[in-house]
Amino acid sequence: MVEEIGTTQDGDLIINVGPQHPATHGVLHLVITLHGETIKKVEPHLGYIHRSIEKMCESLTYRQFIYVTSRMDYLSSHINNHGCALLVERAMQIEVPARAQVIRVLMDELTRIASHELWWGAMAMDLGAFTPFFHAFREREMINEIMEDTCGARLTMNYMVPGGVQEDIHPDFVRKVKEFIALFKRKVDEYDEMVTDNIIFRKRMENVGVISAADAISYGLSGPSLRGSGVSCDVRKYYPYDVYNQVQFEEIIETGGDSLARYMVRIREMKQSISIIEQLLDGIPDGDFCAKTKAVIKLPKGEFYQRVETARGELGIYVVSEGATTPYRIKFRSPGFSNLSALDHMARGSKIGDLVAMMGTLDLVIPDIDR
Amino acid sequence: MSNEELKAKLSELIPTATFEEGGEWTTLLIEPKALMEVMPLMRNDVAFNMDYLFCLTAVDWKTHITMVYHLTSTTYRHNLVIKSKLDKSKPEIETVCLIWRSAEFLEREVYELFGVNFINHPDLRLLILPDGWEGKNPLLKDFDDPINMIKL
Amino acid sequence: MWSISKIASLVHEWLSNTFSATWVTVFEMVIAGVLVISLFAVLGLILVMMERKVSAWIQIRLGPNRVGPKGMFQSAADTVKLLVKEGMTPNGADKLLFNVAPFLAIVVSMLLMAPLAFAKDFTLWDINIGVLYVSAISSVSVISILMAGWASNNKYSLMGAMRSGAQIVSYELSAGLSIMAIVVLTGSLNFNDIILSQADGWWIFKGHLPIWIAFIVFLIAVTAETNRAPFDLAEAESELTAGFHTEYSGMKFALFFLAEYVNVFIVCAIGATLFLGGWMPFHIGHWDGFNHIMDFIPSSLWFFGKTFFLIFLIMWFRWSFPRLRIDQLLNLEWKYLLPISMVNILLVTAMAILKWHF
Amino acid sequence: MYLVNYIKEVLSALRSLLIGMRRTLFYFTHHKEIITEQYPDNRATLKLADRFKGEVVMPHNENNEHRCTGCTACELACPNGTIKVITKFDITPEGKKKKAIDKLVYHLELCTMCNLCVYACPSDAIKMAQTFEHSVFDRNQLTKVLNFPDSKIMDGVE
Repeated sequence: MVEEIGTTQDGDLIINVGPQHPATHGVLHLVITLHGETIKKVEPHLGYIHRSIEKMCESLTYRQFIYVTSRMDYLSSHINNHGCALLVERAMQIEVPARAQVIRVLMDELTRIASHELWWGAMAMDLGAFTPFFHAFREREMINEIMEDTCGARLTMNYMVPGGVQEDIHPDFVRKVKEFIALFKRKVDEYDEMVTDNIIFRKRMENVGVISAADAISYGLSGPSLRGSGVSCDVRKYYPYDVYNQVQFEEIIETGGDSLARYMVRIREMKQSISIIEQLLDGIPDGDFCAKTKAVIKLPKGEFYQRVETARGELGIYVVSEGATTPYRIKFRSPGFSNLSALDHMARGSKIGDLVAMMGTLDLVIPDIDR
Repeated sequence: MSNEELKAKLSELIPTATFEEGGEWTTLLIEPKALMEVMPLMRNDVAFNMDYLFCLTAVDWKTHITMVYHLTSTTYRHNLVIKSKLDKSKPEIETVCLIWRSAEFLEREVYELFGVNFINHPDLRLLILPDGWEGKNPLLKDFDDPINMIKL
Repeated sequence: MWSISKIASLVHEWLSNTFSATWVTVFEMVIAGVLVISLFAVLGLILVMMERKVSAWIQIRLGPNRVGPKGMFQSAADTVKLLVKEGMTPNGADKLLFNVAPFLAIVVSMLLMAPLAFAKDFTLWDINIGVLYVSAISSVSVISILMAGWASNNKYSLMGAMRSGAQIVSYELSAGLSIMAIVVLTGSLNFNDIILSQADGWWIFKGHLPIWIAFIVFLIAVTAETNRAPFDLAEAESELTAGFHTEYSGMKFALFFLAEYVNVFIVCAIGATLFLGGWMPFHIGHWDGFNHIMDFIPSSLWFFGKTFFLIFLIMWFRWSFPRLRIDQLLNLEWKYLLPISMVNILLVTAMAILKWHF
Repeated sequence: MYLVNYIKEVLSALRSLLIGMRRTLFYFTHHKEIITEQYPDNRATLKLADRFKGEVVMPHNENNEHRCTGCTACELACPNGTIKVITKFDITPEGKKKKAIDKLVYHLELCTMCNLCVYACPSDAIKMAQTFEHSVFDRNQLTKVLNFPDSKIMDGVE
């Protein structure tokens, strides 16, 4: 809507934030109406990185379509892959070996930490503090190296396959994860010193982007964004998959509904993920890392829905199968898409600097929104 | 409520209700015209309290388009799927975005990818496709991408 | 021993012996001008390099290490790059104002350099109202930012300029009041008098708590006045891409960049002069022996040492803190800094009258 | 009371800022914490993970033999059409016709390193190499033939 850019009759400014903008971390395009410094309206324009993954998947087999999902929410690619693998396994009634289940959950939680780590650094950078970004990358790099050892990739893993995982974990895996946990526990307090307790940061986050529980549910928020409004919604608790029902962890809920609450949820979630990893790490059962599956997977006719908890919220995979080797229709309910839709509601009436804090705490990943 | 309880309660409230079997959740089939009778009921009835619309999409069945609504309740944690068949030549249905705000974006997405017209939608514009997009809606089955690299 | 003032008087002597009085003045002005400009260039290079190294070490990086030994010539290479870049003027911009703005910024910082005492008996222009002159001229810099923002025909630039206007005008107050604290104690607006009054100890040590408060308020206020993080709302890259210099490129951008760093140097030099004794070596009361040893260190080293320490402090702020929001920025000034410095100036005045300071 | 709160607020704010500054000063003075890797300089010592997925290669032994039977499992497994198997018929010494590969064409520019071809290969003929510096000046150089010229299938691989 480039023609509309300009000034409204009330003297309000209409400006583009994005698709090339330092705060959008990607190609998000927001058209915002400003009255001075105050935001009157936020209008997202999407599609700059739309690859129509749903259409692509219609011509890919059930083994092949998993790799595309790594490219949706690239920060939680393991979890996306996991969801797809779970869907195929449930539809085909494949029994997954215990070892594979544990490995998958370990990978999921490592991914979650890595994703929150990046989010923390990028959000602090949006608020003007550059240093945390580099400090966050130090820890994230360790996770990336662990991933690289086992999966051979750092971002788009394609490690989970229907029936288990592609390869067994690397012999160094347990040792490296333990090293990481030891380092992370020391460094996570520094995060509080540098960012969380900082008075400027607190003032930037408190009472910014407040969304009530009812509104958050109505807007379809999920994951840490919804839990920041005090709604319990963890898929790992309510619809546990793999070994999530065998580990003890707390679902983090904050009741503030503002940016600080969402921030605290993610920071505390990292610590919960560490506890999940610690519980599983020493008792990885022996056995196969992948079940025997047929070379050609044909899903039975019907509809399947699988949800998983990614770092950003609830990812839903809806598959309509006609009994062929490829899905007839596939729909990814991406958490970012719904989270973004609440941005306008949150941002109205706040300052332009607050928009950055809101976008940061909603943790928008643009390929996840566009798919 | 379990699936059976849901089904019983639903057929009690909506005498004309038909159900689709085979899915993991209760699947209710309704006429597009009846949408505005059923949806507010689902949202507001204390027994259902389906306050969370977590997925809204459409499926192109070549002869018709099916709208699929996935509902859940954050209090009872029961899930319900509501389906409605639309005419392929003129797909039209009432919007639900006044009941669940998340539907606003999801319906805009369905509008551009399937060409379904949502009546009374406050802001039915292209969201993903570029402005001035002409041609078929991309997720329809007869849409042919001239440069599809991965089609073997 | 060689000192800057000695060299200056030697040059003056030679010129007076060779030329007539009028030509001496002309030559001396030209030499001073060339020196200021070259100091500018050198300061720009050093400060940019310093900022990059400080930020790198804080951010567990190495920083520039490719051009020259330990990357020392990186900023020189950047300057060459900026010089050969095309300087574009956007369509619809007010061409005159757009092109004049960066030069105004640089001229203002050059003017500010005049009354500074770089070493013992070495001042470009020793005027008796130096402090007043500095506070008056430094507020002109906001005009160049407003010009740049308005003339760019870009909404981001305009918003950045407006923010910057509100910010600099507000923070001028508390910066002025904290400078006043020293003026009250010394009773002079001349920089050299202020430095000489610290011969038996710097004001920061002599002045008890009120001067500490004034010093902290001064640091915060000048950080805001020079548009440095955490008060860099005029450029706030995550909100306004680059604020008032969004549309600038090439050398015109470089001039803004240079002016920012030189401004930082100047405010730190003023801070060092007022609170840390300028070129005055570290003296303790009447310990004449100790004071004499300290005098062996050249006065220019003392001056630059103190100034660079303050510059490091300001860089340290930048790489530690998030940015404030515009309303919080103004709240901080009007609800905290201004009342505090007003009460503080009362305390200082009482202290000066009752002679409580050392 | 208001004044006391005011002063407390200012002091606690200053304290939080000083704590943050202490942390950054720690890193400013502790250069051992620096984690920068100077990439092109450390090429000699750079060690990539042994499973790193850089590109698909076909290992040959010293007799110029590979293990590929030309079954096209990799071609079918590939989601992007990266691999094309061109087969021919060899005449075995007994006079029988035998299917073998003529060329295994690999388009590196299309490859997403998803490992599905290696996973699908029944005879372990292809694997992932740890190279990662793939930039070339001509895009055509990215289309590679994986089997060496005049290479043969290893004995005993069916």
